Amino acid sequence: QAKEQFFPLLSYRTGPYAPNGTPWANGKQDYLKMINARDGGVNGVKLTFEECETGYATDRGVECYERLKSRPGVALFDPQATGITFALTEKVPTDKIPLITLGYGLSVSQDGQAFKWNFPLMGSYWTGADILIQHIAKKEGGFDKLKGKKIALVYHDSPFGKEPIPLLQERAKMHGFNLELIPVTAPGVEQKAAWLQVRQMRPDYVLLWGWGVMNSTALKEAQATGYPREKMYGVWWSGAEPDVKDVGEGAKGYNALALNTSGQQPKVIQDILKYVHGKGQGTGPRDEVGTVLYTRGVIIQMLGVEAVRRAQERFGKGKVMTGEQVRWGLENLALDQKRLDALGFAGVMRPLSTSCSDHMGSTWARVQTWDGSKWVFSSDFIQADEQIIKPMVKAGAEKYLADKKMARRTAADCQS
Amino acid sequence: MGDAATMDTAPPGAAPAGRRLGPVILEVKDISLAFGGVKALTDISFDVREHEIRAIIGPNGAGKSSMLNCINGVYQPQQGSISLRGRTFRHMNSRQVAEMGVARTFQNLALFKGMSVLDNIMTGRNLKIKSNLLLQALRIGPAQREEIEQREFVEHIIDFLEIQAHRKTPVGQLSYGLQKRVDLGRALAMEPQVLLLDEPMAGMNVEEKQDMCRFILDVNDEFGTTVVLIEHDMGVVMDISDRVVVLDYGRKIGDGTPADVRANEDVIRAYLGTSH
Amino acid sequence: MSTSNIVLNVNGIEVIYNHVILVLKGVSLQVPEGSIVAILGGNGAGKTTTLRAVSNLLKGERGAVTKGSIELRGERIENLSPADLVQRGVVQVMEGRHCFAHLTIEENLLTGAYTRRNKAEIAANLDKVYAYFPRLKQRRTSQAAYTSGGEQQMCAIGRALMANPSMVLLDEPSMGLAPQIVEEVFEIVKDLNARERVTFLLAEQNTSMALRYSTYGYIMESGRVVMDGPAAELATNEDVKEFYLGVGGGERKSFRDVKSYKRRKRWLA
Amino acid sequence: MAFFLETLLGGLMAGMLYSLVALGFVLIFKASGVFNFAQGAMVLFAALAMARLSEWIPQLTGLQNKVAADLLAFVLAGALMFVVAWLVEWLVLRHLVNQEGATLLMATLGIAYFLEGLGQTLFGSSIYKIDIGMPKDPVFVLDKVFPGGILINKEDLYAALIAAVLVVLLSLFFQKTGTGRALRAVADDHQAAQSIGIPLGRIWVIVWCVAGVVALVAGMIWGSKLGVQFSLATVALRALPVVILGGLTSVPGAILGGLIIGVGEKLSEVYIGPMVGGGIEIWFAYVLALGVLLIRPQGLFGEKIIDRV
Amino acid sequence: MLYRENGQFKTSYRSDQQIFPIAQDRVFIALLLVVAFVVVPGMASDYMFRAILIPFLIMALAALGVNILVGYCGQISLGSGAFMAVGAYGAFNFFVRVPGMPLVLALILGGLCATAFGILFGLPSLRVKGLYLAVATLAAQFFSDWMFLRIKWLTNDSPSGSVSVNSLQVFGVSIDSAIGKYWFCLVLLAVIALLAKNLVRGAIGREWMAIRDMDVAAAVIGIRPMYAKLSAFAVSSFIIGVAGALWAFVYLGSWEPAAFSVELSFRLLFMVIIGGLGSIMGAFFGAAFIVVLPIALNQFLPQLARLVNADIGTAGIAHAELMIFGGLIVWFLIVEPHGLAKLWSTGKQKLRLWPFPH
Ligand SMILES: Nc1ncnc2c1ncn2[C@@H]1O[C@H](COP(=O)(O)OP(=O)(O)OP(=O)(O)O)[C@@H](O)[C@H]1O
Ligand SMILES: Nc1ncnc2c1ncn2[C@@H]1O[C@H](COP(=O)(O)OP(=O)(O)OP(=O)(O)O)[C@@H](O)[C@H]1O
Ligand SMILES: [Mg+2]
Ligand SMILES: [Mg+2]
Repeated sequence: QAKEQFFPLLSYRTGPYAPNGTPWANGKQDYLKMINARDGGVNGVKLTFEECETGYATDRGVECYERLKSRPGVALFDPQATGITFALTEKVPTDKIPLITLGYGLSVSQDGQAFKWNFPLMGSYWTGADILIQHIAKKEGGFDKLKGKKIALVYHDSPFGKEPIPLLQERAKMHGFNLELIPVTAPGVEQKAAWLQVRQMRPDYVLLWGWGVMNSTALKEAQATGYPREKMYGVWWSGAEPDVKDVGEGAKGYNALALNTSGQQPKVIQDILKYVHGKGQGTGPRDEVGTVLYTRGVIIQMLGVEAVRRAQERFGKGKVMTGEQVRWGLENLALDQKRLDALGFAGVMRPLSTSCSDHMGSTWARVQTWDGSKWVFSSDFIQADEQIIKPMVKAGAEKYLADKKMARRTAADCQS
Repeated sequence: MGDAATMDTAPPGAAPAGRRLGPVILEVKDISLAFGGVKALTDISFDVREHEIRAIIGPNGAGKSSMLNCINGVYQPQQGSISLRGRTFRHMNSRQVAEMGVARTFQNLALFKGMSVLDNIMTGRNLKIKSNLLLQALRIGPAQREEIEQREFVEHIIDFLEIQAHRKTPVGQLSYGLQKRVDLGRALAMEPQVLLLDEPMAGMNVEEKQDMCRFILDVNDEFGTTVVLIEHDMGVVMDISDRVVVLDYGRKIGDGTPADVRANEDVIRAYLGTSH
Repeated sequence: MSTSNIVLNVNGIEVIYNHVILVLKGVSLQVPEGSIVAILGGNGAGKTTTLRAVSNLLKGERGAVTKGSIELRGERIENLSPADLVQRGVVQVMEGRHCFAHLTIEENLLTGAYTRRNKAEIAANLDKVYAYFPRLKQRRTSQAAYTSGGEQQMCAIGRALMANPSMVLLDEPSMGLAPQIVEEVFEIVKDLNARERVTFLLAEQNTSMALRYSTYGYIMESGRVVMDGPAAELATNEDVKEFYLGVGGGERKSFRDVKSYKRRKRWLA
Repeated sequence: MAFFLETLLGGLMAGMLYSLVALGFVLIFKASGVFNFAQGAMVLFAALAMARLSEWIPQLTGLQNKVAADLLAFVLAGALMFVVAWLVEWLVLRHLVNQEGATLLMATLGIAYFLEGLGQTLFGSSIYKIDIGMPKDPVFVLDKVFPGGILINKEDLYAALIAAVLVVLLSLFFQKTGTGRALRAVADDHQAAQSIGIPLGRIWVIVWCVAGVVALVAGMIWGSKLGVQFSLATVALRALPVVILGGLTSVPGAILGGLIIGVGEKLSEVYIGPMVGGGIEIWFAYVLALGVLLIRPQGLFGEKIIDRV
Repeated sequence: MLYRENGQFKTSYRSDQQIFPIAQDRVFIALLLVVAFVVVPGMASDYMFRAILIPFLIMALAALGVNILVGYCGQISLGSGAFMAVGAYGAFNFFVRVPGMPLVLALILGGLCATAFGILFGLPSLRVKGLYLAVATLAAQFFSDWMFLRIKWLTNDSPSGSVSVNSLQVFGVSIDSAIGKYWFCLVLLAVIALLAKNLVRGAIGREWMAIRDMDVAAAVIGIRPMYAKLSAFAVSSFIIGVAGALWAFVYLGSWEPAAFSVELSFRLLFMVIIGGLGSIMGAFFGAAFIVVLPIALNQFLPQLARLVNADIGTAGIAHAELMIFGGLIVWFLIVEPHGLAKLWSTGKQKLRLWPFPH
């Protein structure tokens, strides 16, 4: 019996979100292939995977989960969709498989003492929104300059788009800016009314919380209504190549959050090109390697693999980890700069370390700007303000626990 | 069905009544109906007496079917009134008309295509069913009993119309003539006091027409059902009707016994032609 | 009948609806050029089905000819489309009117000339149809759905004539028509037959009319031809007289006097 | 005031774009009585073909002239739509002659799935670009009258023009030709149409082909607005109230319906939306259509629904 | 030769009016129930339960409801997703707001909420018909999508509009296990299917069908179109609402409004058309076809691809799945336009005649 750690890969390569889902899924797959090819797995444990197409639909996602969850050596799930995340959040505690939702999912699940099995690594919509407001404040010359300013949130009308609202409201209260909410009906192919409203309100900034076709359409409508793209700030799901590529010049000056770099220079990307694409085993086209979403896929998978590695350190090197053990690994990740450099992620992302109470591990992101042909960074890493987010997370988590009649995890539970 | 013994050849129900004509049961007064420029009916008045077989004849497009549609509440005439069993209406309401015991067959088939023969005829009994939705869903007690009672009644009709073999066939698959029979069966199932028949014998051969006549006469005799009949077969009309109304271009041009009508010059010119 | 001038030769066909319902059980009939042939029979005997089989309209009813052959002027036609048949001059008047509900009467008629190109001829033909059925001319601008049953029937017949056919399959043309119009329809049939040598195959319930105007007749019962012969002979046959003409045993009986309705006799049980 | 006019104009033009998609529905419904669920998929398929062909043609043939390449791509995509129409008739419709509306509806749905799969297999499921040189930047007019002027989108304006031309052509086709009459006959009664020699097959190929070309034009314009990818198929859902409001059988109805829906939904979203939290335009469009139906159950220009006994 | 009704004389109308007049059918159904209740639980894997059987049962229930409205009463509805959503969120509100609310009661109350909503959006059907009515129901769909996103109260003030329930119990017994959920759904489905079957073969069912087939004639024989249509809307949306609540509570556990999107409405409509309009059996076939087939294809195609040594990737598979699925729909319709249920009964008819072809 070969030792294999299984990574179920939920993905969507069809349907409305396929243009974004595909590079993401390719990155996730290629990293696993690369680890196998380069390192022979994790301490000799081979990494296997199987993709399952969800089409971004919740019920298909649940089916995929049920199908793949009982495979031997299943490590973790990454549902890649907010709706599926909701559904799986209810299921993973019974099945004892961790759920990682890098940069999406429930913001309150950052509280690992309430959400034992959820890992919104590297950022939630609350941290994202907070960073954007900080960035804008800095541009304006301080938080006090925000007073009386108008900031519009143009969002995908779904839980995904609505997540940042509580935080933005909190910030608006603090700094006295006006928050205007402009929902866009999914999938977002028709936004004329939204942008007419923008034109009427003339907000100082527009925050864009879109996914898939909504992003490029928003940029086109902004162009058509003459709203300056320089004043538009997207979340990290609105800042990839598919979102701006076919808008071309029209998207110049548009900003979006970045959790990671893009480009083919990083070592890990080079390794993928060498060990995977070099052998003709690449999942997608070669020139897609290293794009924003592809790289994000790589990072997700790296975190998963590192969690396995971390777990092996505690539960036995070269063994296949159970979901529970991987969960422990995820909860005790400690990726400092050195470790990242060693992994080939130098410059790609910020260091990250998780704990029982913090399942996010890092609340940093920076802003990038589309220069008409590529993304360039236009800010330093900014950290979300713990002072604001912590209490919100805590309150949300308490409500969740109360609704579910569950108790907070004890310190002892955190050790196990 | 094996249980033929319990089924008679004629529907049970109402008590037999004599052939003698009773008082006026249905009276149509000054009805005018127009569709845009087309005057389908102009100032039509006539009455129908209880137990009578009243024929309406006239050339194509004279307004015969429209007349029945007015009585049924399918069309709302612009003018005139209709009295049914002593009550006078400006406009008829289909449901009320049905409740007052008026049944109807249609010239162009108006069967429920997707339903079986049995179900089509059973719908004719629906007014008789009293149990509510919940009882029907549970199919207990009265609901079940009722259903069986109605079924028995319907079986007599099926038997009579000789469509036993097609009982469970969707009516859409029947031949035209058989469909007309089902249409009649559905109307009969309502145990009507007044039966409006719109060309019931079109598409039947002589033998079948004879049966149909026999039957119309029987329901008329035994149960005193009043019959209003539209028919183009003069043989039938002259033989079985008590009185005949003749319409032409929406106007009434004749009214009287078959013999009167046959002798009426206008009627001969407009409708009968010389060969009959 | 000599075989040389047979236009239509139906040879032992079997028709099944819906893959399971066997309706025609080996029907054969011949229609000579320039004749008027009648198919008679009770409800559900299979007359309509026979006509549909000839005009290839069975498919839409999910029916199929499973055995036997149909030849038109020597050509096998089972696999042609109805449109091909119209091209070859065979047009069917469907039972139950089937007018195009949303089209006006005139549009209905003009659609009938779909296969023809010559505008002048079409116009002439339209006038001819209006001359046959003056009532249609009056109602020419009404949508067909809103005309009376008889008017629709005239429309359906007129529409078929607009195709300038060489052979017409008429399914119960007299149904719903006032007596003198029935007469007229048959006169039209006779007229077309005599003057333009149009061949007719008609299914009719009005047996006396049908036998009066046709040259040859077939009688069908439950999917089989049970009797055939020249129309004149059939008209004098005792059984036919009794069951189809209602004049069994001498004079025509009054409908009032026919006694019981359980006395059906069939040639084949 | 200026803003109101702007919204109005925006609505009108969005409406024209809906009409383009709606036209496809109307065509097929008129000619066969089938509500064509595949229309959205056809738009997607045609747009994908157009986008990829205009990308491939210069690569393969070395054709440098962009306009020529686009034109060639358009023609080829049109030919492809013809092939689709022919296959649809040959493989599907001819076997379903005289079946009920629901059955045919379902069949078009099968076609929709198939086309979505095929389109993405042949042409990929990324986001592609159609660039037919539509101007993207806004122009401002009447800036003398209103401060800031009224914003007009040239792209939309062109699109609206194209839609208008298509509509006029198609209306003529339906009203004035014998084929138009035959199409309506087919929609009323397949069998009767067959019985008088209308070749259903040919008629259907023609109609699906025309609908295919309309889809191609719609796909091109929407594609140049949105980029070509799967979501294009969902545009059909926004065109639905348009068809219904205008009447399923009316070509001019599709246009007027489009204008009403376009204006209605934009005005509602902009003026009522903020009061109730926004995002109302789509259901508002449907409710608007419903309101009209309650007064005219067949839509503004639809043929009267016949119920006669 | 096995499947014959010869010799089974019915001596009363009662026996002819049974749901399954033919003895073999009764045996078959009894066997089926035994298999469903006893055999399947013994054999199925956790995956089978959670990913295939439970969604199949719930969708069959929903399709049953849709079939009453669309198939029996002829009112085309594209708002079934909305009725499911109303059922789900209705049940949810009762469940979390009323302390100690039993699950079954919450489901029924959810169903009743859907009933009210259904009747409201069914009102236009009194005037608007056919495809035009689809608009009314789509209005319901988009309105409900919006409502559950926008009206916080309905989602228990959850900021994102997503809600969840857990630790479900029926009469004090936890049904968190896969088998528990399966049995629970199965019992509900069986009971509701029986009641629905009784309705559709009774007087009200005939009224619905009459309205569907020829409403003017139906009115003339005394059927009130308003009562018939609204009762169909009521019954149908009740069943759909209960199914929606089950989908949310039992299958998803946690959900957002998008779980009941317009795609779901379309899928439900497809189920009843593919399965067979106006057939209770059809709802089951349709649900099986639409729920199970894509999953089966999804698992079968890669193996097939591996067999011929082609690597088509998940995207290729997903696209092929769409194509095959679409192709199969068309193929089935060509073979039998009236759906799988009709195909089934034609099959039975053939069996009855066997070994003779007709
Ligand atoms: N709903 C309607 N709209 C417009 N015209 C109508 C409508 N109903 C009937 N008509 C017209 O009214 C006239 C009378 O029609 P009706 O059906 O009553 O005739 P009829 O006497 O029954 O004829 P037939 O013997 O041919 O059935 C016809 O000319 C018909 O076209
Ligand atoms: N579409 C169909 N599907 C199934 N069975 C059918 C279909 N059409 C007709 N039948 C059956 O075929 C038999 C013959 O029907 P057909 O219509 O040919 O009779 P017909 O001689 O024309 O009778 P009528 O004089 O009543 O019109 C009937 O028993 C009928 O039930
Ligand atoms: Mg009439
Ligand atoms: Mg017939």
